[in-house]
Amino acid sequence: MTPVALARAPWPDPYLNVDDYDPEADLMVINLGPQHPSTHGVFRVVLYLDGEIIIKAIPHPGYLHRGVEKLCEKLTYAQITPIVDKNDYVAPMLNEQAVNMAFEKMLGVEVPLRARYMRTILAEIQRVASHLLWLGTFAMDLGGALGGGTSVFMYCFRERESILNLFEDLTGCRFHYNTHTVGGQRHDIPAGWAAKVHQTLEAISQRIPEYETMLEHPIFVRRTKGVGVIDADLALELGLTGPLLRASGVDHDLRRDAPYHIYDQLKDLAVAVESEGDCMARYKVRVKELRESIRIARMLIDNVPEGPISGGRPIKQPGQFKAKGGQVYVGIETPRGELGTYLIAGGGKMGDTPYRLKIRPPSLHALACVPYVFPGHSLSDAVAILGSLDPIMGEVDR
Amino acid sequence: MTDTLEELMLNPVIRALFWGLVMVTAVMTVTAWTTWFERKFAGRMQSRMGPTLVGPAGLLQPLADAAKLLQKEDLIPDSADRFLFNLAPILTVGFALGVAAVVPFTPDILAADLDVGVLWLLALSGLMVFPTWLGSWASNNKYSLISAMRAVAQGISYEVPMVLAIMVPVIMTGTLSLSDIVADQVKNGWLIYRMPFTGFFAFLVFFLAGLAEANRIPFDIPEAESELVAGPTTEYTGMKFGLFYMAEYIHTLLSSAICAAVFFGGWDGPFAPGLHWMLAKSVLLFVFLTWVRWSFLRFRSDQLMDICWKYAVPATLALIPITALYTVWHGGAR
Amino acid sequence: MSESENNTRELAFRRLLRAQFGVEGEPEAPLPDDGPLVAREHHKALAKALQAAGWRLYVTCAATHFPAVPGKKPTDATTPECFEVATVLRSVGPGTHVARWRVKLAADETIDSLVRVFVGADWQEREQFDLVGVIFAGHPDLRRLMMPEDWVGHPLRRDYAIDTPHAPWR
Amino acid sequence: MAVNESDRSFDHPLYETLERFPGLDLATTAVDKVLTWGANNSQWIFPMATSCCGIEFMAAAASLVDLDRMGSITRGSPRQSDLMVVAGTITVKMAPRVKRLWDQMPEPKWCIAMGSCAISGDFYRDIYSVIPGIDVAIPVDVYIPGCPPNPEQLMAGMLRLQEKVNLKRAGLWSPPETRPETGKTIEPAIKRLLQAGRDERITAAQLDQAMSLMLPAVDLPPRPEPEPEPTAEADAGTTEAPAAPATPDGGHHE
Repeated sequence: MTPVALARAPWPDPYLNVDDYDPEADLMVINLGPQHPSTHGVFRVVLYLDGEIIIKAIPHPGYLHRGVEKLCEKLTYAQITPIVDKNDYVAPMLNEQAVNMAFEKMLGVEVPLRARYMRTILAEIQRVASHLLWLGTFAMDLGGALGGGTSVFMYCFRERESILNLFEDLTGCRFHYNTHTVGGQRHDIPAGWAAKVHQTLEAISQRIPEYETMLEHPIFVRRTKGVGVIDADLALELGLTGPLLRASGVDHDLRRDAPYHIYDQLKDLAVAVESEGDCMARYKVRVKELRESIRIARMLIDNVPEGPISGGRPIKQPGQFKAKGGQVYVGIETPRGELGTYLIAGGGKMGDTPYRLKIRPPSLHALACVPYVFPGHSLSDAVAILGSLDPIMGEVDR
Repeated sequence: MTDTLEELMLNPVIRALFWGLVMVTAVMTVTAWTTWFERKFAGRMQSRMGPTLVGPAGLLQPLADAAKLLQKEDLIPDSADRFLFNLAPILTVGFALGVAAVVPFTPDILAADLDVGVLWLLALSGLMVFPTWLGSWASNNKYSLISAMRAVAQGISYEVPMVLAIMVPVIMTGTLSLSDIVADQVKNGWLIYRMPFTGFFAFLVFFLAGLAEANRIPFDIPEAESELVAGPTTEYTGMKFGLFYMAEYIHTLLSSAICAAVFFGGWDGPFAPGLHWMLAKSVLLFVFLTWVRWSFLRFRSDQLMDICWKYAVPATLALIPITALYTVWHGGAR
Repeated sequence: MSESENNTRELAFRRLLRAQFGVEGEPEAPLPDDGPLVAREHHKALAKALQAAGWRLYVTCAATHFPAVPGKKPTDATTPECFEVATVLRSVGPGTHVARWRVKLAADETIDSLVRVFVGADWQEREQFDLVGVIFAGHPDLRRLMMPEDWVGHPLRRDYAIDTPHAPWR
Repeated sequence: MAVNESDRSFDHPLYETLERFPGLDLATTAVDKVLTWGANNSQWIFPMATSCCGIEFMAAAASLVDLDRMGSITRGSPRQSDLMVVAGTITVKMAPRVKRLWDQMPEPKWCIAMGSCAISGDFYRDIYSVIPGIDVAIPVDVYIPGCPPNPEQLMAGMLRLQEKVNLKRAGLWSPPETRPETGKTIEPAIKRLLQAGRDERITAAQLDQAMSLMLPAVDLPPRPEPEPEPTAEADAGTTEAPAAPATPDGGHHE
């Protein structure tokens, strides 16, 4: 570990009193959201503009607060999986894995090897789908709904559809899969699925260079290079994880550093790190991860061992699992960073539902950096930065 | 009967009126189907279909859009300036169509053969920013206001390289009349490849400025949807929005027509009538514009200014003396 | 290598807790599975010490409400209402280690805010204040994060009915 | 709370003009046909995409299904939209904004509730912060079930909407469907919730709401005679300008 520099960098003050800013300045207050083409859902930022330069940003999340944590307190361990699907609706597989891993740790259920392989493969394919969606929407933020951005968006969605087809083959659902259970998987790999995975991922990996060609021209570079720089200290303090943290130059990936599933067997897992911390670096990290995830998924799909797919008894009734009580924290690496589950289980009579389930969404921390990063940028840059943070509001507000 | 018609057509007023009407109708009609074309083209680029269900191959889509826009409720925000709010869409289409008056399609099909056609053209495209600003400001919407500021900055800035760029053909041909510029090209070769090749660079700058004036990607900063919702037209409903929409397309179409006339020899070409050549060239340029639009991202407003003042203006400033010296050296404009 | 690093960190965490922050037990004995209980006064100092010692990534905090439980027999004393705030930090890089601890609060007690140590605590603490109603003393901007500003009550308290109506919308 | 759909009819001033001049009223039918055809085939969408269904809406607008085939494009401004697709859960915090955006859309306008969250709240129905279906706030024309519905289903829903528009314009409009499960509103979707100490007030409030939702079904009033409808001016008066938020918490949309 590098020595810790606790001296605070001169970050913009998020609690700036706008009256003290400049008495001469004619400030304009503008309201981005909650329903705006570029807020990726329902998110509201109040911007104080001096000309077109933002001097203060006040984010207001919570327009999609659906009380998932409260709902989970009322449901048994076996019933929660489909609920958390809807949190990070771009990567539902990872949500299911996060809560189920916490439950397994709490309940002491062992996951068989085949299920762990399947989870790794599903996680990686889901990461590809999620990053593709991000790439498309990011291009749309930069390029407008009536322009080149839309073209990239359409291409990305075309590829994403093929991944959704893969998942549909496996689970029967296009979107919210409900395929993980406590102790393993619900659906086994169908015959011929591996070949389809190879075919789909091969097609995608051939098209990634096309997107790069389409995006990496001078306009894109000028719009992203040096825009929205987050330095490593700020990123760590803010709790940024995943691609955002790695784009700021911190080599940290839970898949490698705190291996779960079968990631400990992947000795050659390459972690994409960039040092600039700007939108360009975040783009590069994600594109590298796209390639790496395709590689891992294709490597693993041929080596899935035979065996059972679920460790526990088959689930016959919702209240089947009884916890003894206790607290666990489990964090996994989703396309947006560390998705943590802090589970407080009740014992005895309250043993079949979580007493408190706190989900640690990576996007919440990503959005929390808005007051620190927006000031000093123009409105156009704000849209680009917001896009590069890849927030999913379902996850932020829960 | 024929004689009286011919006599009538000899009357300059009648003639101008007739061709003006034809031009307006033609441009409006073409514009309507230009939207269809653009949607189809974009669809094909993005591996989808574009309009298919309304009429054969979606050809009736523009009519459906028009019928829809006509029947929409006409909302005017309470805090808007009603008069200016209503005036802006009319002005914007008016100015855009005004440019059509001087576009020489053939030596005959020309609404007004002004001696100072180039000046008329520049004046009107300079005015184009005015209704945008008017409408945005009158809407009393902050997004519109920001887009108005951007539009004014962009429009006025790009007027400079546009004027300077079109000076190159003017110097080379020695006339301010658009039809004379084309006639000169018919005689001495198209400006795009004529020595000393300044025409080509002037074309690039003029084209760029045309893109910027028409608010097309990569320069559609005033109406950047991902930032400013719908830019100047955020508050406009129904046909008023339709007029803005139309004006943008008219402007784009006429920019490509003017480029075709000034740099690509207008109606000049073998085997086919002049009108065909002129239309073919315009359409090709328009396709190119569309292609650019659906493949590029958008600049930021300060970067846009950078391009204008740091590259386009110095470049054109250099082009003018080169062209002038060359022309004088070879005995003045031919 | 990462295993050993993890072990070193775990031992360092245990030693730190026992040496300075009053957690009972041998310096290097394992901590309880639920995470160590730390006194309220030590909360901020512990976070600072951990940050200096390499746990630089703020992960999360989770506040939990424990309502008053009446005794089994009428004569038994009622267990008073209380809160528990769990905080999770992480060290970065290979062999990352999770440091988590809990702080118990009585119903009327507040807990020190970590915003001045980790700016990432800002929204997490606002959220916990909003949903559970724990007050984080020293937070510069303790407003509701998820619910509308005029909302009454803290939804994630155990005694808050999940289907509370809210006119005129539900 | 439920919105009375008979308040929604809107006659374009064009018809008034046509009727005023003798002889021209003959053209009304033809004009009406053309306008109906236009309204049907150029539904510009305002995507109220809040959550998961929003992603499927994007998928519907993307290559595979391509809403543009039937002339539907998405617009960022409610002023230029004809169809609001409510895709996703609407919360108590968001509902006033949705209502406001709906009010800002010019007539004639339509609404599609896409996905079970927008229809009924789905399993978030009983949660303190989620409104049980968007039709407590705005009138819905077509419900598309699913969690989330496939893009193809959205396309099918848009075709259903075309049928409805045709019927409505032809005067064959039928009263709004009430939700089949309306009568069960007092019954929580999740049985376990019954175990908690249930407040009487909650039950009363939900019953109230259910009754108001059921009103059209229980006692269907005859369709009101066309009387002076709110015209453009009246609507413009009630609709506020969307922008120019005076304060940061002004609650404005864009």
